[in-house]
Amino acid sequence: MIKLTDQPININEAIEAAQAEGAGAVNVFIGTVRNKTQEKQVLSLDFEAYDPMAEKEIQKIVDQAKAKWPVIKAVVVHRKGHLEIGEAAVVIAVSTPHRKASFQACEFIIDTLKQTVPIWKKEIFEGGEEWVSAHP
Amino acid sequence: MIKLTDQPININEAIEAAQAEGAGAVNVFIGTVRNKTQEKQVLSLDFEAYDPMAEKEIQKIVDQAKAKWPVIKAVVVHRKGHLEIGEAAVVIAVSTPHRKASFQACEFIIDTLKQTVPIWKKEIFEGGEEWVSAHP
Amino acid sequence: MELTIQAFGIAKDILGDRKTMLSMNDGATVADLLALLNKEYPAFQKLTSLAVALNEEYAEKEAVLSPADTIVLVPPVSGG
Amino acid sequence: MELTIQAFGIAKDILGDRKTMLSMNDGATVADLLALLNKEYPAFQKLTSLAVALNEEYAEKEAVLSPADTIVLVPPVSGG
Repeated sequence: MIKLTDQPININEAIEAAQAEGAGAVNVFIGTVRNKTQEKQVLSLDFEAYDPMAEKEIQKIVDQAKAKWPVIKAVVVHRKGHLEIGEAAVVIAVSTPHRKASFQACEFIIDTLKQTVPIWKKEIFEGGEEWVSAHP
Repeated sequence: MIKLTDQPININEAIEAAQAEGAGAVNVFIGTVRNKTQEKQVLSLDFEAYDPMAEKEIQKIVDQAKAKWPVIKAVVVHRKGHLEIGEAAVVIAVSTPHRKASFQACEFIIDTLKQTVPIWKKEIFEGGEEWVSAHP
Repeated sequence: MELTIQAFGIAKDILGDRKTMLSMNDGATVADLLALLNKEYPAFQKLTSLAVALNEEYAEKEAVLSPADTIVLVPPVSGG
Repeated sequence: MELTIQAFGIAKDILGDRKTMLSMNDGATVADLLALLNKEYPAFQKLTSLAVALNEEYAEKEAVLSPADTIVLVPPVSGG
């Protein structure tokens, strides 16, 4: 399951969608909005996504993960729109027969997602805002 | 939070207990009962725990994880008693400021738990049962 | 030819709009588009990177543009 | 001295009960207890390992036993 949503992510639903017969392990990664980046106080976040391409790129990452590890099911849900501090921006859940692969595949998916998927995060500060990673 | 319970594990509750201000990442590991071990069909499982020592040993592992990584909160819930196929035997949730440490600390906790915590798993097959890992 | 360029994130802020029309010679490539953008909108030169997607796939610099393509500017991504 | 030994998992199955009373000489160590168990219950020799916990902590082989201790046999663990 791959989903972009402007509603709060239902973590439980994502985990249940990753459960599978034959799975002995599920690894789940939840990325949440922090109240600080370096020294600045973040008030909230806006995520913008180029939806059709983002979904395709996520699917490519899941396919790569399935080629590398015995992934039974992989679920990737990414939030878009306006997020408050503490809300989940992304939830990834991966089931595998044994535990080591569940950690490796889940970490591969989040690491690669951050490099290739066309989603952009804008941090909103007191008196300003900034697209994350836009400038060196 | 460290808990041994003979009731089904509430995964959502475990994850919520690991959430924390300042956390940008939560990694969750769910170990579930598989329907197969090597070639044998597993019907169900029984977990036995030496409760007071198990809780102490889990606390030691959590303390070690906190010494190695910037863990904000760590939750370990282990089931005991009778489990059916597909039920969660263990749920570990770890929050950290950044994602890499959440994966590393969570994997360290489950790997070490399997080596040191006095909990024993008995697999029940058609016409037999066996304590896991008891014999070489 | 007239090309419609879509932009997201900071690229949208630099262009000032989600969609922008640009005139380019027939046979223009992704590299030509980036050169034009860097010249007309110098703020693009300050970005960590700028990729172009054609029809929902990352494009090579040598790819040739056509008015029929969905052309999207992809500034540094920061999902997750 | 009379010692009460608790056992879990396969160790309980081998002893046939959760708690077992054993007579040992004063000053007996964990190593002495394991030697006695291996002799009286040869099934222990077939285990991958057998540890002893004293008062809820893993004990060294040289640790001296006392009737006041909570003595627990810890066969190979398999949680998670």
